[in-house]
Amino acid sequence: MAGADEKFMQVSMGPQHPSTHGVLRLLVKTDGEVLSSIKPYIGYLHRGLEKIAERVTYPQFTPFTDRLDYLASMNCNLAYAMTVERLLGIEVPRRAQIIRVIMAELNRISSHLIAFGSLSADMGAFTPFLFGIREREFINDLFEMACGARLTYNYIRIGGVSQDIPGGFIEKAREFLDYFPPKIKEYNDLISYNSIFIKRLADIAVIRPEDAFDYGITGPNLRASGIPWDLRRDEPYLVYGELDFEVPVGRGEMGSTGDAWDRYMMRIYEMEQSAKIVRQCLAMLEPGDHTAKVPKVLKPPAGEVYVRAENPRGELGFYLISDGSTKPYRLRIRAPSFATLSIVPKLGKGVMIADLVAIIGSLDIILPEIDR
Amino acid sequence: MEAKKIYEILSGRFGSAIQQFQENTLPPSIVVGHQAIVEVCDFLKKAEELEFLSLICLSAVDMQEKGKMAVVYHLGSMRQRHTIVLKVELDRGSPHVRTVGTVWPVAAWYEREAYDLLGVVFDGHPDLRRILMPEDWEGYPLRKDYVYPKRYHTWDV
Amino acid sequence: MIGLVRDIVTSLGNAGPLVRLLVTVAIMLASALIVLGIVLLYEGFATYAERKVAGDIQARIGPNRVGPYGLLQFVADGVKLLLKEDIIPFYADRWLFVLAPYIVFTASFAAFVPLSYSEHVYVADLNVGVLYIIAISSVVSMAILMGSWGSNNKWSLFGGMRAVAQIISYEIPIVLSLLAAVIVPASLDMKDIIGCQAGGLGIFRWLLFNNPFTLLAFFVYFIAAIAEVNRTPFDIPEAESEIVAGYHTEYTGMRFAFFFMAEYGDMFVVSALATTLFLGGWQVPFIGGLAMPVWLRELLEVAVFFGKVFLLIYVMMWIRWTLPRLRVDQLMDLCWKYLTPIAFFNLIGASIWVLAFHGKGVYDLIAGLYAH
Amino acid sequence: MSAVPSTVHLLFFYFFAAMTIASALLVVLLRNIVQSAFALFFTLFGVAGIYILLGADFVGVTQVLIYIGGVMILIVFGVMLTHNSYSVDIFNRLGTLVMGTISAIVTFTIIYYAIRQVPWRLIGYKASIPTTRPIGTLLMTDYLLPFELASVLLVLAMVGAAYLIRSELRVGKERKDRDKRGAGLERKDA
Repeated sequence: MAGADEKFMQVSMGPQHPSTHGVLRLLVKTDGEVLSSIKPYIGYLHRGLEKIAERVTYPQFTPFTDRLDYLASMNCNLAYAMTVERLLGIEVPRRAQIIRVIMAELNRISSHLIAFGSLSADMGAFTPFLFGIREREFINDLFEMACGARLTYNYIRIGGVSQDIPGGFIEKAREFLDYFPPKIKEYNDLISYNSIFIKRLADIAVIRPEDAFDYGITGPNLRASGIPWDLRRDEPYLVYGELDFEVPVGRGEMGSTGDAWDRYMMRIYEMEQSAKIVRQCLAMLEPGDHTAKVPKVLKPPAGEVYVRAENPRGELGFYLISDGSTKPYRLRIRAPSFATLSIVPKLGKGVMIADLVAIIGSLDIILPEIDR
Repeated sequence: MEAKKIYEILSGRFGSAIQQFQENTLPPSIVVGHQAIVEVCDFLKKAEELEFLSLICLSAVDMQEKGKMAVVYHLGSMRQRHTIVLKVELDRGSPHVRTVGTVWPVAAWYEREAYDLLGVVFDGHPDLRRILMPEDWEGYPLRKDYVYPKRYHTWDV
Repeated sequence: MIGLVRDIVTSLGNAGPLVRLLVTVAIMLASALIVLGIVLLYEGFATYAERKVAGDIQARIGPNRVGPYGLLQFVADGVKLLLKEDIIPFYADRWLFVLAPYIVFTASFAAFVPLSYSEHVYVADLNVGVLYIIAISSVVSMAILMGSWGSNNKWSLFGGMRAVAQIISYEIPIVLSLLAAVIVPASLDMKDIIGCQAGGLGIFRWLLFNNPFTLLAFFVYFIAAIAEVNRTPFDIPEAESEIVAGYHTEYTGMRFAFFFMAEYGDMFVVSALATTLFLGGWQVPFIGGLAMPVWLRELLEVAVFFGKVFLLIYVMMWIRWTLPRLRVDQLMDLCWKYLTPIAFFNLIGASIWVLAFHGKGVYDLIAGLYAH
Repeated sequence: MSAVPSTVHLLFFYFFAAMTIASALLVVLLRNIVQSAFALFFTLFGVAGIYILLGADFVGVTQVLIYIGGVMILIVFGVMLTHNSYSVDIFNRLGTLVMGTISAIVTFTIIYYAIRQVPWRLIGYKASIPTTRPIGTLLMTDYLLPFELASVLLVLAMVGAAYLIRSELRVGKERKDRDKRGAGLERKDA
C-alpha cells in the first residue's frame, strides 16, 4: 500500500476515470483523502496532428481541426480557416462572415452546455447534464440542417463556409433563441444556486489573476479570475466588432474571484451573451456569397502567421509557416486546454479528491485538443 | 505599442543580443541570441510599458535548410494590447536553450512538448521529460528528417 | 410467525419430535422464502421505479422496451447480471471478496424480519424490533469494509473507508432521533409503537405530530437515513465521478447485483422504520374506526403501509436526481456539527415533554382541553 | 424463543455454537491478519445468536450493534491501517505453538472447573419476556454506580484518544510549517 514515501498512498486517477474528461491520467499522492501532489500524464490521444499537417494540403487539414476540440469543431474550423486566409490574404464575403459568427456562437453554446452539464455530473447531479444534452440536440439539429453533420462539422472552410445556410434555418434558429434563454434560468434554479453545489465549488481552486497569466489560462477561465479579456471584443475578427455583447467577468459572487464556482458561472453567462450575438447576426444577414473565390490549389506565399480565436475553452492559436508549397511547412497548434491543464498540479495541492474532480470539471479541459 | 518600437527598446537595452527584426511575419518578430533569452523575456514581462504577462505560445521549428532549430515565443500583453514574437535560432545538431519556465511557469509544459517532438533541450528545466509521446520513444517526430519507426515494442506502427 | 408455528405444531398433537422439527423448519423456511420473494420482487420494481422517476425528472422516457411500459426491464437486467462473467481480480483477497456481497444482502434482508406490515401480517414480533434493525444494518458497514478490502483496489478502499465512516457516524443521529420517538410508546416493539398511533382524526396521533420534538426527529431521521443508505446527496462512498463507484468497483454480475439490491432493500427498511415510528405504520388514516371484514382491513392496512413507504422512497429518489453530492468532510460536518447536536437536544426535549405531559401528544392535550 | 420446540432450539444452538467455535479457531489460525480480523465478525455474531437463544434478546442485539457495528470495525480499521498489514505473516513457530497450547489447556481447565463449581440457578424454559424494561430499570437503580463508572471510563478514553490525535496533528503542523519555510529551496514541480 505504502509506496516509496510511506506517509502517502499513490493512486492513479485515470487514464480511464469517469471524471477526467477523456483519457487523462493523474498520478496523485494522497494522505487519506487529501492530495499532496498531482502529476498529470497526457498523450494518450496523441495523433500527431502537427506532423499530419506537414503532409497534407491546406484544405485537406480542415477536417483534422474538427477533431481538435470535438465539442466546438466550428470554432476550430474557424480559427484554422482564418489562419490560412490571413496567409493568403483572402477577404471573406460579409454573408459568410455572419454565418461563421452564427455557427461559432451556436457551437459555443453547445460546448458550454456540455461543460456545465459535465461539471454538474461530476458533482453528483446527473440531471443538469441531461438538461444540457436536451438543448444541445436543438443546436445539433440546426447544424445538421446546415452541413449534415452533428459532431464534426467541417463546415467553415478556407474562404467562407462550405454551403449557404438552407431555407428554414433562420426560422429554426429564431425558435431556438426564444426557447433557450428561459432554460438558462432553469439551470440556475436547478443547480447554479443550489447550496450544496455552491459549497462544493465556492473558494475551491482559486486562480488569482497573476497565476492565470503565468499559466497561460485563457477564455472563460481567465475571465473568471476577473480579467475582462475576450478576443472577440479586444481583437475583433469577422463581424464581432459590430456586435453588441458583454464580456462577463468573475466577481466572486459566492466566494473569492476566480474560484471554481466563478468559472462555472462564466459559462452560464456566456451562453446568454452568445444567444444575444446569434440574434443580432440573424438580423444582419443579407444576401451575398457564402464563400470567396478561392483557387483550386492553394499556394500561399512563403511567410508565417499566428492567428488566434476565442474558442469556448480559451484561445485557440495556429502558428502557420508556409514555404510557398501546397503544404504547410510547420503548423503549430496552441491548444487552450493544454495551458489550462498545466495549472492543475499547482491548484491541486492540499485539496481533497472530490475537489480535484471539481477543479478538472470547472477548468473544462478537453483531451483531444491537449494531446493533438 | 508598435513592434518596431519594442525592437528599439530591446536593442537599446540588450545591444547585440537582439539580432534582427523581421517585419514579414505576422505579428512581427525579433530574433534574439539564445544566451540572452531569459533576460529579454524577464525584461519584457516586467518592464512597465511592455508588460508581456502572457506567453501565448512557445513553438519549436525545424529549419532544415538553414541547419538551424528555432524556438519561437509568442508573447502578448492584455493590458497594453500588443503582441510580439521572439525567435531564437539554435544549432540544429545540438539545440540547447535556457528555459523560460522561471518567467512564465506555463513554459515548462510547452518546453516539454518542444523537447518531446523536436528534441530541443531546455537547460535548467526542472522536469524535462517527454510529454505526448511514450517515455521510451526514440527520435523526435516533428523533425523534418524523422524516419518513421516500423515497430514500437510488439506493435507494428 | 412463531405464533403460527406454535399453533401448527400444537395441532400436530403427539407427533414424534422429528416430525415436529421438520414441520417447524419447513414453516420457517417457507416464510423466509415468501419474504425473500417479495423482497426480490420489490427490489426489481424499485430499480424500475428509480429509472422511471429519473427519466421523468430528466425529461426522458426511461425504460420502455421490455414488456409494457418497460415493466419487465428488471427481469431482463436480472438475467443479464446472472449471465455476466463473474470476475474475481487476481490479486483480490478471494474469501473476503466473495463473502462480502452475501453478507451485505443477508443483513439487508434480515432487516425485513421485524417489520409489521399490517396488524396480523408480520414475520416475527420482536420486542426489540427497532434496535434489531439498527443492529443488523450495522453489519452492512462491516461487509462493505470486507468487500472494499477484499477487492484490493485503492478506489474501493477509499469507498469502503468512506462508507464505514459515514454509516457509523450517521447511526448516532438515527438512533437518537428514533429514541425521541420511541419514548412516547415506551416500547421497541413495532406492534406497540404502531398500536399507540391509532385514532386522532386519522393522522394526528401519529408520532410525527405527537410533539414538536418528534416532528423534528422525523426530519433528522430521514436525512440521516438517506446518508445511511448511501444515496445522493450523501452517496460519497460510491461516488462514481470521484472514486469510481467505490466499494463495488471490482464487482461484476450477480455479486454486484447483491450490493445493488441491498441498497434498495435498505431504502425500504429505513423508510419502513420511518413509517412505523412516525407515520402511523399500517394505521389507515380517517377510516380506522369503520367496521369492515378482517381480510379487507388487513389488505387495506398492507396497502397503506406500502403506500407510505413508497412515498418516502419516492422522496429519496426525487432527492437523488435533483441534488449534487456533498464532499466527504462536509458530510461529516453535517453529521457531527448539526444533526448529532440537534438529535441530542431533541431527545432531551422529547424526554421532558413525555415527563411533563405524561406521554400525551399535542392532539390529546388539545382534545383534553375541549373535553373539559 | 423458548416457546419454540426444543429440538429447533437445540438445532439453532448447535449452529451458533459451531459458528462461534469454528470462526474463533479461524481467528487464531489464519495467517492473514486482516482475514482473521474479519473472522472475528462471525465469532461475535455467533455469540449474539446464543444470547438471543437464551432469551436475552436485548443483550444479543446490543452485542451485534456494539461489537460488530463498533468494536469490530475499529479492530479491522486498526489492522488495515497498521503498517504493512498486507505483508504481515503470522508464523506459528513451534515454541509459541507449544506455549500457546499449554496456556490454552490451563485456561480452559480453570474455566471448566469454575463453571462446574458455581451453583447455577436454572429457571427452565419460559416464554420470552421483554427484557428491555427490566434492564433499563436495573441500570438506573441497582447498578447505577457501575453504569456511571463505565460511562465515565468511556468518556475518559474518548477524551484521551482525541488528545492523542490532536497532539499528533500539532506535531504534523509544526513539521508542515518547517517544510513551508524550507520550501523556497526546493525545486519546482512541473
